[in-house]
Amino acid sequence: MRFIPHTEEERREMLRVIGVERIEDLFADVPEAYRFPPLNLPPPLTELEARWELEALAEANTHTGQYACFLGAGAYRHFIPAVVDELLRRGEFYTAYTPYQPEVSQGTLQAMFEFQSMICALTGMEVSNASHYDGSSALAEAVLMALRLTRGERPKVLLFPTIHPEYRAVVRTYVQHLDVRLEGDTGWTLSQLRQPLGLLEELEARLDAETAALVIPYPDFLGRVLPPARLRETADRVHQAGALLIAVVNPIALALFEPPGSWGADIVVGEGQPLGIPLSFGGPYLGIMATRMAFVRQLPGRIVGETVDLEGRRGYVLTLSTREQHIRREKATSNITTNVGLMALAATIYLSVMGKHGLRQVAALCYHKAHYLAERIASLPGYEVWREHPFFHEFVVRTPRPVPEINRILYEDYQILGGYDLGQADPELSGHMLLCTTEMNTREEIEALVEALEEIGAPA
Amino acid sequence: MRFIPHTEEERREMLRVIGVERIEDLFADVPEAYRFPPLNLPPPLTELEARWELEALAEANTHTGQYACFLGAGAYRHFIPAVVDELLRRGEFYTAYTPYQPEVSQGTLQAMFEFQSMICALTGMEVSNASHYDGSSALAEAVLMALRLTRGERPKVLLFPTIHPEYRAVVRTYVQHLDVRLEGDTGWTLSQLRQPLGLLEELEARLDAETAALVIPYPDFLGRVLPPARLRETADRVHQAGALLIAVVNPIALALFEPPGSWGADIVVGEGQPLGIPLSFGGPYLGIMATRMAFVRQLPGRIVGETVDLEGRRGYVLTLSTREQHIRREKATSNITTNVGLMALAATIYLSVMGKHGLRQVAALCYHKAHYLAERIASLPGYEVWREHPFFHEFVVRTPRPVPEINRILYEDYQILGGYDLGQADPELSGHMLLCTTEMNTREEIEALVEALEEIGAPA
Amino acid sequence: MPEPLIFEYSVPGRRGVEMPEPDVPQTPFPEGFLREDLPLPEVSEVDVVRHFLRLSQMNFGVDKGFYPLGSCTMKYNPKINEEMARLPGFAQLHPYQDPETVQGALALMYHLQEFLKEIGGFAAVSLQPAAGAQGELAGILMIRAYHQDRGEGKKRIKMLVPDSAHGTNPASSAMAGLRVVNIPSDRRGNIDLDALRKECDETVAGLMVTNPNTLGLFDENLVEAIELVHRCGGLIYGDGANMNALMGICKPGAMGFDVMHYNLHKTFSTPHGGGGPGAGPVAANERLAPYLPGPIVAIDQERTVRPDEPFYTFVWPERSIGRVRAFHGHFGVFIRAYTYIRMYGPRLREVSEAAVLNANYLLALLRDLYPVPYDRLCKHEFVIMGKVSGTPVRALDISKRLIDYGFHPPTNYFPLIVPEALMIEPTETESKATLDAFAEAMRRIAEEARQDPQRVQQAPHTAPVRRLDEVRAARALVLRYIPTAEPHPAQA
Amino acid sequence: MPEPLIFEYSVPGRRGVEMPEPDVPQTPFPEGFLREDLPLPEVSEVDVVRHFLRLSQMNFGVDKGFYPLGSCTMKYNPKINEEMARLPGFAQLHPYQDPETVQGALALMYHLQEFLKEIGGFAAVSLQPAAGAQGELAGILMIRAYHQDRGEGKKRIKMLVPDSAHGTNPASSAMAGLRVVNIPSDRRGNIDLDALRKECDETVAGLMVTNPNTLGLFDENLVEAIELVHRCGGLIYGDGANMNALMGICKPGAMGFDVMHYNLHKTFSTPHGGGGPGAGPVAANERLAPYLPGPIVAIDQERTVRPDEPFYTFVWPERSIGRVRAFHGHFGVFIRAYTYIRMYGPRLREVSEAAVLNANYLLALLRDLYPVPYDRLCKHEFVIMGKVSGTPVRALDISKRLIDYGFHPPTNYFPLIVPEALMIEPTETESKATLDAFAEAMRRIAEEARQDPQRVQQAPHTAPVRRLDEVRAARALVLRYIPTAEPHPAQA
Ligand SMILES: Cc1ncc(COP(=O)(O)O)c(C=O)c1O
Ligand SMILES: Cc1ncc(COP(=O)(O)O)c(C=O)c1O
Repeated sequence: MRFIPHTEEERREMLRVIGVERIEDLFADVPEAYRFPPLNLPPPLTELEARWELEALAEANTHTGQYACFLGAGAYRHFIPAVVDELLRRGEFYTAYTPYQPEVSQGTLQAMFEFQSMICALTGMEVSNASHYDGSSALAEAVLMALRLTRGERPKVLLFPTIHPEYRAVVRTYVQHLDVRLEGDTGWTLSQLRQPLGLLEELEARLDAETAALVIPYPDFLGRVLPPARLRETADRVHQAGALLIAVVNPIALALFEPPGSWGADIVVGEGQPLGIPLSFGGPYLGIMATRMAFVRQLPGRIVGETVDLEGRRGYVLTLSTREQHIRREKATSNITTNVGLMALAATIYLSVMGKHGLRQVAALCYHKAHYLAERIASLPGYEVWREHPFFHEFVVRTPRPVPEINRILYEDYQILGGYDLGQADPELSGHMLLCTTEMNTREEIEALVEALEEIGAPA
Repeated sequence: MRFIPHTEEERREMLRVIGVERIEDLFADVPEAYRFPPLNLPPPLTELEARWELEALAEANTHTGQYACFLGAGAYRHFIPAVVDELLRRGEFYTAYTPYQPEVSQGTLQAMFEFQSMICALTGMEVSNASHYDGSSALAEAVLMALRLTRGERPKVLLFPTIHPEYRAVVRTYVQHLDVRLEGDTGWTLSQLRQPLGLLEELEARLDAETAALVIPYPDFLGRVLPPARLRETADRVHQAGALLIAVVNPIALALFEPPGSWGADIVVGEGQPLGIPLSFGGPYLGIMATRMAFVRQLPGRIVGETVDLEGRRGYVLTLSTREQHIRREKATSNITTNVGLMALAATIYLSVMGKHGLRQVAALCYHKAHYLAERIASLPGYEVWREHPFFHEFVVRTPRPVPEINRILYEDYQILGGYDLGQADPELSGHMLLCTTEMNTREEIEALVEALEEIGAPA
Repeated sequence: MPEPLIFEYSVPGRRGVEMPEPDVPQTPFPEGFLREDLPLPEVSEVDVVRHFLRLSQMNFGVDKGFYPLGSCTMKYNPKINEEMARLPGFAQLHPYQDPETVQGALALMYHLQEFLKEIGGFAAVSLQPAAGAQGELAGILMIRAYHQDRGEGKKRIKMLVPDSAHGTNPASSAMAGLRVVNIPSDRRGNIDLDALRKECDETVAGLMVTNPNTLGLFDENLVEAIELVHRCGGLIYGDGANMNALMGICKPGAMGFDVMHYNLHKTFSTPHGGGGPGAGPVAANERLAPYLPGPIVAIDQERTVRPDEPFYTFVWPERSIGRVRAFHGHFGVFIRAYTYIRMYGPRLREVSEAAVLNANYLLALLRDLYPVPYDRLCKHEFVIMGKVSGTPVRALDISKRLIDYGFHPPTNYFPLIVPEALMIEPTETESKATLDAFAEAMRRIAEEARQDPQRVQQAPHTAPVRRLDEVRAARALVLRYIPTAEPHPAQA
Repeated sequence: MPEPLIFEYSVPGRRGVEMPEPDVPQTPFPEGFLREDLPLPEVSEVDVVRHFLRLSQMNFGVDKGFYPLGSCTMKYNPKINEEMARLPGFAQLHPYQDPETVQGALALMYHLQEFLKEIGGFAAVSLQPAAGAQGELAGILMIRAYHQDRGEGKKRIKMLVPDSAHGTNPASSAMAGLRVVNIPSDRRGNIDLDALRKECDETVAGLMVTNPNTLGLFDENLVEAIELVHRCGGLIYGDGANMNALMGICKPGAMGFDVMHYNLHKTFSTPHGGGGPGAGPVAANERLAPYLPGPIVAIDQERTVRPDEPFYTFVWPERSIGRVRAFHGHFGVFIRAYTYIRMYGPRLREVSEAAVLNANYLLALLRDLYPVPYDRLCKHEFVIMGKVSGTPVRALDISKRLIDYGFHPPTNYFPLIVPEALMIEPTETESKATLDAFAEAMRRIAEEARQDPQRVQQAPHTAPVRRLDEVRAARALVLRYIPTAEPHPAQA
């Protein structure tokens, strides 16, 4: 077979050296009743045939390069400079594993050190790990971390209701058998959901001696950005209550808005996918996780530190591994080992080449396009846009017809992938659509969407 | 600008060090009347905008991955294993230049040595250069080489009439101001063209003391392979006449058929594109050029040789450079310097990973599919297939309607890119189509073509 | 030459990629929201290319050479996988597109689920978990949910974990709120049945089994151990990290495993990415299938018009433990694993056969050079002791010295039950010539240990850096770049 | 460790890529036609990946570091170019498709022709030539055809070539059947007008001018030289290899050049590919435009329906010299050059400005360290002498020593008129920090030459190999792999 190099002759020679006769003899220790079951799989393909099959599967999809796309909701279509993939494709990077042997892993290690540095720069925090699986699991781990940091004495965690619904679901999954209460994220009315500052007050009112943490999205799932000055007050209140403030961020938004580090967050998590990682139907993405230096020993995941070698040259190693499962086993800060290193590398390359200026341009383009689209839709009869609160690149639209209906028509008649149906996330929000624009949406596409919505919304 | 790293401040400092005030001062030596003309070019694009524009241009084409393609005629659609491009994309390879400094070019040099070795293996020759531009210019250079090898005393070169018409045109271009007569390739009737052995006899009959070389295609432009045993006789006659035998080959065919080295060719040239190089609308391709060791000093182009370094380790260098323009100037064997190194590297990787077995499989698939298609078309009313002479993966079909008409219908109604219109090459052949299949043509495509031809050929 | 940090190339005002000017009217930013500085590097594209190219050259991957890292299955990653994952029809799909627009992607996920079911002998598979460890967590949560549904949730709080287990096993158990009980290994490297028996009571949630275990041995007590645990009401979690030994050899599902995760980045050739991403699909038998994390892909019979063109959609297992991540798992990894499985089909058995052949062959070559703590037929990997008697040389030294011979070191100091462990997993993609060369290097290192131990102890000598001071790193805790007062941009 | 040849990995029967079985009935092969053996390597995919990855690491490219190879314009190659050239809508086009099916490709070629016309100030462009040297041959054939049309073909057989010219200039002239007459340079590095005047007679076919010349100098006698030659009925061939100095600075076409080639792989950032492919489009003024090699792309007015959607097609220049290659030129290279030009537009002038700025800056830094034979304002490159007085160190030694400092050596021993020439072309994509570091290395080498000349003379010390024995190579003439009797497969 293709990726097995042995010839028949070599196989014979190897068996001879081992001292057995047939390859089957190597499996004598497998209980006979179970040995060599048939594998009912489709017959093998050559590379060419596999390519044909995979190309056919890929072509059975409509992708966002073909149709204008206004979906966001946690996964964003951004421009990825060609240089990112060119470098990611270097075999020395992508066919290595966890850099346990630093002498032959300085490439990965230094890049991860740079990644940590950039995440600190973006978030305004002091220390970052070298990635977690994705934004949602990073949040779950941040909650567990907050529980540990409050010594397990505070079983309550307050979740802002407009955190990504799937993130909240993941947190629930992680803590389902622990002695933890997740509160604050459900049971709100439409008009309450429309007033994030009101929600903030409500949640602050629930802070107490039982509370381990308050989790704030920035921007929230509906695109809105809470005022940093107001969040500074929140941080004070959280800290006065002896709890921790966790922020869930979109890293592109942080190119514009005051970073959580400067308004008092203790742990910052987020989805790093917008930083040079393709949509890829939802994964692999990049969990971001940063905190204060004081909390570093409770941070889960790999951390790279600077040191020197025998000859005094600067070098990098995995450090603080006594937090980790391979050393501490059941007492580790987390079970994570394989992370998403290559995605972190992608983000590092992306942030390097975009730089301070380019990233700001991207964020500003996202912002301007979304606001232009919001303004245009606001002028359409039958549509209402939530514009009273500052937003980044997503916003809510109340639609004159059911969202799935609108999306179907957009798809079939206009070649447009419409917005996210908020009714899926919360029945209170049904009849509302979440629209997103990035630098990838041209004005032409925006005008086409507006025109389509106008036509679809017009009374028959 | 994007690829110019200087900041304004750095520019000022550099000008200061140089001792001029403004950048314009660096161009004081340009006559003022001509200095700083306007450049009327479209405004600059960012990478994202350039991508959009280029994607739109690419989409304005119908490519061979979309429509079944039966075009060959010197450029062939073959399977390229993914590993080829993965390795070609390594910056150390493709952003280097001619390996003048062997100590930092062992990668290129060793790969070229391997390329030469593989070309020798395929052709059965003793020495190969490290590539020429393409098959046609390699042929032109081979003709010049033959003229030199016969000390300029023989002004006549015999070209077999069914050499690729564009190759013959290129030879004409190259020798137009030299004292050379190209003969034998024109003026034949349809029925003569249909009998390659007859043509061979005719050409042999013209061998004389004036003749520097006879050029034989293998396979010929119409897909036919002359019998190696017969060619051995030709070689004898050519050599007896004191001339040289030049072969123009398709390297994939050489995986099956007896190589020119064993039937007596003196110089072998050919188009290496089928060896892992994409169609790319005609270029860059790969000129192959091999000969006997005795003629190496007249071989144009780069040649890599094995040697050792100061410490006795094996290494590779450019050798015999006294043949080349940078040393010998007007007395060089050729003016070539930049060649198509990266394409030669592609072929080397391709031949490595296909290996002896894989390349034979490819050649056999080409052969079987072409013969199946030929047989099927032969059974269609109104079509006639040239099958009396052995062919490789191309063959001639006389069509019941004009070829351009058939091709237009195939394209518009059947999503098929039909065969090459031989009337373009020679009016004698008008009403004939050259069809090609490779391993990329599935049986389904073949049946679809047959069905379409049947429908198109049916009397209205 | 050490490579500067990308920050050290930065020059204020230098630009990398630039973006187009806005093509829509601009909206003022809200006041009081904006950040002041954004301390990212300011470098050009060529700086970035050279920097990361040079960094890559300081790395060792499977593509560079033999990487016998035990427990990690560092097999060759076919290049076709990389191309397929980059097809725009896959890479440019938004996770929230309507199922109708992503039938190709859903079909791929559905079939991958089916393949994994068949390979492991299970009833259902969820592709959701991001890695093996998350698969473990999911599986353990499933076990807990199962007990809970039977009213035993509060009672069954003990997870039995063999002492040879990977660290993720106890860590995952603890994250799920269970108490970990260590089960020692017997002298043949199997689960000690007596010790196990003692712990088998009504508080047992389950037993985590790695088979072949981390010693590379097929557990000879497996059938009995499973029966013991099942009899006391516990369930069996299978750590499928070592499935590369078992494809077509035996099916854990058939042997009584209730739930198991796969590591697509090991067994199914998806690249390890310098630490990830992987994927840790979790498979379950009939009993646990309803608890799988969601969503999973199924055929929507209602929307299926023709039976040969099923309509695929996401569904939720009846009693699912919930989501373990947003969206639908590491789709990019699934593409690679799917491609790989399609290229082998039933001949995956040959993969496992060759993996086991290679391990036994290499073990045979090394047996006389280094102590072998559990010397019997191994499966896809084996463990030796990195000692040369009468010399001060340790496993770590041997590992580092192997670097000078052009090899990646094996896993060292794991499993914990073998002192000076060197855990060697050659995988099936390595040739006899490579194994011979590795054995020869090991022979020479043993010789060097006797003749010139310092040479081994101070290795590597040819790597981009010498041994690094890990203690200093943990003490100094320099974990990010902090700009110096006087920037001095580096050359590219 | 030296890397074995790929042949040395071969094991009889080992397979790399396999192909599908035939899906059509098989036809017997003709008897007596088949070859017996096919001595290609038999290796696996992983062998191939490791082999070429390791080879690549033994190479130095622009992506690795500074590559100031004079006359070659080793500027950074933007990565977007590579992606665009691989779009299936380009890479999978057959050259003989009907123009209707390839309008995007033809539009790209048409606009590239237009861009090149505008940049050089010419009336028409043919993209056909495969490289600069082939562009030269084409241009010279055009000059010859022009004279022939005037009945002077037999008479005008002399090509005047400055002694500073690149070797391709005389070689191309000779290939076109012309007699080469060398024109010396004057003391300021310009064409010696007196010498030129002496040769200007009715046998002159033309003068080949490289401007800036290979000394990196703008020829101060250019206007006069052109006039002299034109007056005697000769034409001016421009070697456009050095256009990186002139974009938006001056247009050769306007200054009287009749025909000129471009090197897309230099000026327009298409990668050099380890030796090629490049592309050498040839441009002509009104007089020579009818002679351009064909085909070229034009707008077919008849088939154009809407003026904003022209129909592009291939046409033949009226009195074309013919084809210089099969098909239509190096299309893959055109895509890259087109992308590059579109990203700069009229700001290409900034490219030339920065290229000249960098060269003059580096010259200023080196001026006091090494002798400068023609010390005046340079353009995009300059030539120094690789000597350190009172030491045995030569240009070659300095070149090799630069390798140890992480730089690619400059061009050495060219142009021939400067003894111990080091020809340095930094290009515009290099930063000040890089130039500073290079100058510093040159300073240290000069110092080493004085203090420890052997260290310089035996350099490089850190490259994959030491200096190689070129004499031995030319004597032994081992030009291909010849299998040894006893194969012993290498490890991957
Ligand atoms: C035996 C074993 N179990 C579990 C894991 C955890 O898998 P992952 O790294 O994918 O989280 C590993 C991985 O290293 C392992 O070797
Ligand atoms: C001045 C000059 N002219 C002509 C050429 C020939 O161009 P090419 O190498 O593209 O054939 C070169 C290339 O090196 C050159 O430097």
